[in-house]
Amino acid sequence: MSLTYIDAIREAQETLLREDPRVFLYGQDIATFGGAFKATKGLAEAFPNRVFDSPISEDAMVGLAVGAAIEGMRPIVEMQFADFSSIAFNQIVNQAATHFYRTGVPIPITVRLPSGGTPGSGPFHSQSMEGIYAQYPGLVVLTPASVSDAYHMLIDAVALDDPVIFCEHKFLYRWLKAKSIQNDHLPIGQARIVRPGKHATVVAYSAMVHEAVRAAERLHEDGWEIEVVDLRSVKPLDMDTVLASVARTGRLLAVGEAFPWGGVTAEVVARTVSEGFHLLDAPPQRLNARDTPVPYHPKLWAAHRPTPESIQEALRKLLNF
Amino acid sequence: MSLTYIDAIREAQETLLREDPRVFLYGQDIATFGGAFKATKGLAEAFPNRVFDSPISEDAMVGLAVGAAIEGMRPIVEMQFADFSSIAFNQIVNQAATHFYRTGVPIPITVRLPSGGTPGSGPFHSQSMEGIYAQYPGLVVLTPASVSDAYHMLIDAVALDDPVIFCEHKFLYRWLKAKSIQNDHLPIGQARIVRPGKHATVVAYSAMVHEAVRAAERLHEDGWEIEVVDLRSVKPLDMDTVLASVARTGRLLAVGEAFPWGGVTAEVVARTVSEGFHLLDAPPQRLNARDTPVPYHPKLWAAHRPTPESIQEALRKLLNF
Amino acid sequence: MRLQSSPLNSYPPPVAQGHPIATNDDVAANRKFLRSVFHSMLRARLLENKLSSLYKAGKIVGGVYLGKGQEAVSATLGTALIPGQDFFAPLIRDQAGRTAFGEPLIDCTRTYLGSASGPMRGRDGNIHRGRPTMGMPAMISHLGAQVPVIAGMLFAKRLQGTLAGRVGATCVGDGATSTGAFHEGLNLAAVEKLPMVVIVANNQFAYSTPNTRQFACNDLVEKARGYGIGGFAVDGTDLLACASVITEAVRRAREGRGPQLVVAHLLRLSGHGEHDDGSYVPRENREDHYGRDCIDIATRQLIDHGIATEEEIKSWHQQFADEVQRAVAQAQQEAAPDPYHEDWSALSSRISAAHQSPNPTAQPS
Amino acid sequence: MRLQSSPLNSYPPPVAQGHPIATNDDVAANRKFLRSVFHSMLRARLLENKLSSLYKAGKIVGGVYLGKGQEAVSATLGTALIPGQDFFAPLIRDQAGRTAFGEPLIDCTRTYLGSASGPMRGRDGNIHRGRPTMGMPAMISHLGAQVPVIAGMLFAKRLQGTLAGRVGATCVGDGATSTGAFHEGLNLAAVEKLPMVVIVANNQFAYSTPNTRQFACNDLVEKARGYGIGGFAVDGTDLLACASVITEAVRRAREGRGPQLVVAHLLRLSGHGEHDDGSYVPRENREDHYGRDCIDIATRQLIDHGIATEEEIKSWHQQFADEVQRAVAQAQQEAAPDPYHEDWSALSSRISAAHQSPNPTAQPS
Ligand SMILES: Cc1ncc(C[n+]2csc(CCOP(=O)(O)OP(=O)(O)O)c2C)c(N)n1
Ligand SMILES: Cc1ncc(C[n+]2csc(CCOP(=O)(O)OP(=O)(O)O)c2C)c(N)n1
Ligand SMILES: [Mg+2]
Ligand SMILES: [Mg+2]
Repeated sequence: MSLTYIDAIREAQETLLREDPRVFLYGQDIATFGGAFKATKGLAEAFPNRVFDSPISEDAMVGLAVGAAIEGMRPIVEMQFADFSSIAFNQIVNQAATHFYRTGVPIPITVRLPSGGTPGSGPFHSQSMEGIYAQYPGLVVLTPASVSDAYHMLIDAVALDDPVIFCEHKFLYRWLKAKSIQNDHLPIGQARIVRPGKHATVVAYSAMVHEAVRAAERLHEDGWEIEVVDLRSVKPLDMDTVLASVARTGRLLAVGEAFPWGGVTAEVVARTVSEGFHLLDAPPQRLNARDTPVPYHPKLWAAHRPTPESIQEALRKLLNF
Repeated sequence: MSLTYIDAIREAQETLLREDPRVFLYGQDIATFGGAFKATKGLAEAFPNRVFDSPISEDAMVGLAVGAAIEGMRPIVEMQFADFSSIAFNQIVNQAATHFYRTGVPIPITVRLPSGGTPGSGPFHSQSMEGIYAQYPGLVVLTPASVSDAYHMLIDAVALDDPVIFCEHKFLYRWLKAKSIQNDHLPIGQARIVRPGKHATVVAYSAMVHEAVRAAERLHEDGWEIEVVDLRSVKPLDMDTVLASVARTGRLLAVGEAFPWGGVTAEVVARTVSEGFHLLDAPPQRLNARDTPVPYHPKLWAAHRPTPESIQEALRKLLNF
Repeated sequence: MRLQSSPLNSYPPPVAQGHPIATNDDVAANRKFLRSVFHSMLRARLLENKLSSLYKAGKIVGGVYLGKGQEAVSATLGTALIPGQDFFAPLIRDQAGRTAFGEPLIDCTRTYLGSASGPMRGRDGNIHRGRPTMGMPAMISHLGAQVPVIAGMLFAKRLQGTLAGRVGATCVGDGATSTGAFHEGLNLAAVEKLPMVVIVANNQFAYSTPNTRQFACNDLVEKARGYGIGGFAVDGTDLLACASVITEAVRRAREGRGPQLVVAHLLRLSGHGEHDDGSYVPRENREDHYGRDCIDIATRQLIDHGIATEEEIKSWHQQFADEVQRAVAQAQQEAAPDPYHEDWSALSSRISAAHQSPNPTAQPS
Repeated sequence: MRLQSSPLNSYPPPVAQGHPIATNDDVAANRKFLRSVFHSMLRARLLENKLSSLYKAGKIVGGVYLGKGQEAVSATLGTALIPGQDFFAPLIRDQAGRTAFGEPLIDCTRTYLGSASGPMRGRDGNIHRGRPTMGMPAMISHLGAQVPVIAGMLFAKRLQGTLAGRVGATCVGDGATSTGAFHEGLNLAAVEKLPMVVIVANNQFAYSTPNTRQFACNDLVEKARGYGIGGFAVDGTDLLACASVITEAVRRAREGRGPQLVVAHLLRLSGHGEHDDGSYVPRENREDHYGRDCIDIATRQLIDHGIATEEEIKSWHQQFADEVQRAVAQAQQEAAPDPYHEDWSALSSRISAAHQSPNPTAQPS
């Protein structure tokens, strides 16, 4: 039996509905239909009155979740695509994120964002918004890269008393498979070394972890040992793990699928040099998507985001510095 | 005769309305009332049918501007506070920003954001959103710090064929004065060295330029020469000027008033180390606001944002490295 | 008793003029209700007059926003709601409703004066206050944003099986009806058929912007049908009309008849904030029917209907002025928040530093 | 000639049943109009059938979204608009309206097939296409977002003094009426009294979500009065009804009577996209009045009213199928965009590298 990343997300929601009466799901087409990506397939039938189709009102969907959270519920809101959370932006960053600091009352909502590019999805069904939400105080921003993390981190997200932006990668949905969900898992806020190495560190998250691993595998053939760190959570950032890795390798490449200005890679590099300047043997580098909207055409798309090839190339430059 | 920063913004809009028939102003309370900050005082009377009060519909205000821009106009949209642009977020980042790349048709709109903190303004009338908008391809993000720049950069913003997010600092509105508007000015995309020095570089923008200059003045008493760079534009970023300065001083502190995760300071530091690692004699540092919503109480507020004291302290640490 | 009230319009279904305040005709019940509403109106007015003075004396940092002219509407709503059971999301001009719903005056003065002991502990100010765990969320500035929040609170109660008999209410201004948040929130509440009352206090201006630049329908109540919800229009300067119409709307929501929209007509009797003299409001508006002061009207109505005597009302003035004075004095002598002892965390969970499993430490103030 | 049409409802002001298509009774004029509408309906249907096959054969990357069932509504609107003068922001299911408004079929096939020669040059795909400088903006995915854009295009013309006689139109779905963007945009258009027509194609579902989970009013046209705009309801499966009502709405907008809302009732006769079998649509819906195919109805109407012969219609089928075939063949043989020659700048101005003054290099494709 094997399990995909989207299966894991579905399973997590099933577990949550079963075990926690405070949990309910709210989103477009998630009830009988089971969601645009089938992340809630069968849940409306299994849990009557816990899974609701919402009107096309992202702002109100999150507003409703905030209100329900105040009254003790643990809503999970599904955005049909991360890109549409732009409509819910105000409720997320100004209502949910500020609430605990202002009032002392935490808002335990989880907003699921089907994120990242897939071929042919184009500018409005491909965005990676983790670097936008992470700028706002009061939000936890998670970016699972494995099947087991997709499961456990969603369970942990709902257990958290704070609003969580849960960035799932659409490319991983059906592409990423595992035999089963592992029982042991890391707590939220801790990064994972997915591949040990000694010549350079690649810090990545979400789908880019897999592209980085592929690049590392190819470089391995040339004798390079690349350490790959999966951030798992982009806010909070586990700088301990990043710095420990850079201490071992002396070289850092931060890889992200989001737009190149600011974002996760800038934060990782800026904190690394500020806290671990002396550890570095070469200028730390970043690799991001290009500075244009995500293109529709698969050929353009493949050249827009980092790939094993471009990561490899960036690493070779870094190793030869 | 002296002129404030807000006067300069008003003058610029007057000049634009006079000289360019494509320009019109659209915003809440900006017609007869002259705007919440009086940035459009008298303009509705002077230019009939060019200055319009809008409904409280930020999303539609920007949508309207985009449509008008397609048809050859150069709208300036005033948000009553930068914080309310969260409602216009979708039209800004998904409609306006992507338009030229997608269709080849540029969208020459200028969105004015009264930004930054002032005492007693609290979480929703104090935000600095430049680091949010700068993440999106297709936007130009400007942050004038002087009276002359407020004038010239607004003129230049409207001349640009691309959408411009114009971040004006509310604290500077009436506090910052100049004898007159200088005739010579730098083009958009170029930073300015506002105070030369040799021991360390502070990169700042908007109101923080003035706090940095104050910190530099105090350190001067102890014999330190601090170079202060005013970015002027946070996207594009003038890395040439930043790197040239760091080449002279070997030390970098990036100061911003926005939240600490990501944002302008992260981008400046990350690009400096990536492009100019060898220039640095010490770990580059950042100073941002704290990672909470902007507090209402003036005492909390003063401890939330960087001040001459905290900048000085950060610089002393950097100088003593 | 059938109380006399000023003309009121209604939109389907019609509410008869002079409809009784409550479901029964018990004079005593109405008497108590009206006296209670009036108390909150007066407390709010006296408190706000004081806030205005404090602002002018430079004792308040940031803006001061008054509900002057909106007290009859706001206090009636607050009184019709049941504290500890119902939900109320007040907006800018709801001092009277807050008071009626049970918010102590000290919450207001502490928040305006930045006391560390207030509900917002200096982190937020002025009207941006509330006690979410007591059914009163703290507004964010973004207009319309509280509409879906109230819907969510009610939705939670439905899921918890404790919705029956509960109502959630919020007020918005004429300007706020132009927001996407208002629309999405109200539509969602209608779809979920939640027991919600949304009052639009149409005070004819949004800051300086007149109705003519805000909407194009004849009366905002005409929106109700398009949402498939109940709709009422009422003269917001007339206490008896408010008491009749707003309690009826609350009653219908409570009965399970879904969201109810009440559009109250009035005029803002202050500037937008105390920094604003409101000189853009034409004299005609100030001198017309809705320019009258609802407290004057209510005073007259109470006396005329024998619900209170002139003397009593005078004594209330004195009593409430004293209460206000005490609330100000106490807040003024309290400590400001201390940035060095401030917990600068925006998260209730402590996950960032120690890499531990979620370890919630939330404690409502 | 007074054409017979299926029952249609209207909302203030009423549109009589069987109202003539145009302002005059000229049979020839109606004849020409109806034939033209039907041409666009048929072209769109044949094109979309082909897109569906291409999708199933794996020749199209990404989604394919069809307007099957909405052709009468969309084509009538597109035909009632004047290319080069009016504005039209098509949405998901407006292939027929695009064609009627003058979009060449090749724009569609090039965009679906990712040709570098298409209007979007492979940067955007499928229905996300347009020619903004020719009065047809390219939709973004976010529902409702085109409403204020059309308003802005009209607003520009007013400022330029060339608004007279122009109309701007857009279509949205029943689901899109729940968005804040729809509300803010329509309200703003009403306040500015712009000559705008917004058609709501109520196809009873938004993806899988039925009307009952989307809104609570009886008919979406009941929203019109709340915006202070004209409102019409029409049977969207009935070409003659559409021709009568939609042209009337366009005429009123053009006459300066402000925005007009037309709610067309129909059923989506495909899945949400071609990846979706739409099996959640209950059989009753598919079998009821609105489940009928507007092209069948229109064919019958044209023949019955002597507007076209069976023969003619058959020949159109052949002619349009050929056109479609050519548009597909040409797009298929064209080059894809080349990432190495791609201009990866999202800005038209070249300011970043050279620190020069603004130097616009925009050129519409
Ligand atoms: C989304 C949003 N845009 C702008 C503002 C700024 N603002 C605060 S109050 C106000 C006017 C509100 O008018 P109305 O809703 O009629 O309420 P009133 O002040 O008249 O009670 C405005 C524009 C805001 N708070 N929120
Ligand atoms: C703001 C927003 N939220 C979600 C979506 C995803 N989405 C695309 S089409 C669709 C359903 C649209 O339904 P409707 O408006 O009725 O149009 P129809 O597809 O029925 O023609 C949804 C939910 C979107 N495009 N925009
Ligand atoms: Mg108002
Ligand atoms: Mg639909």
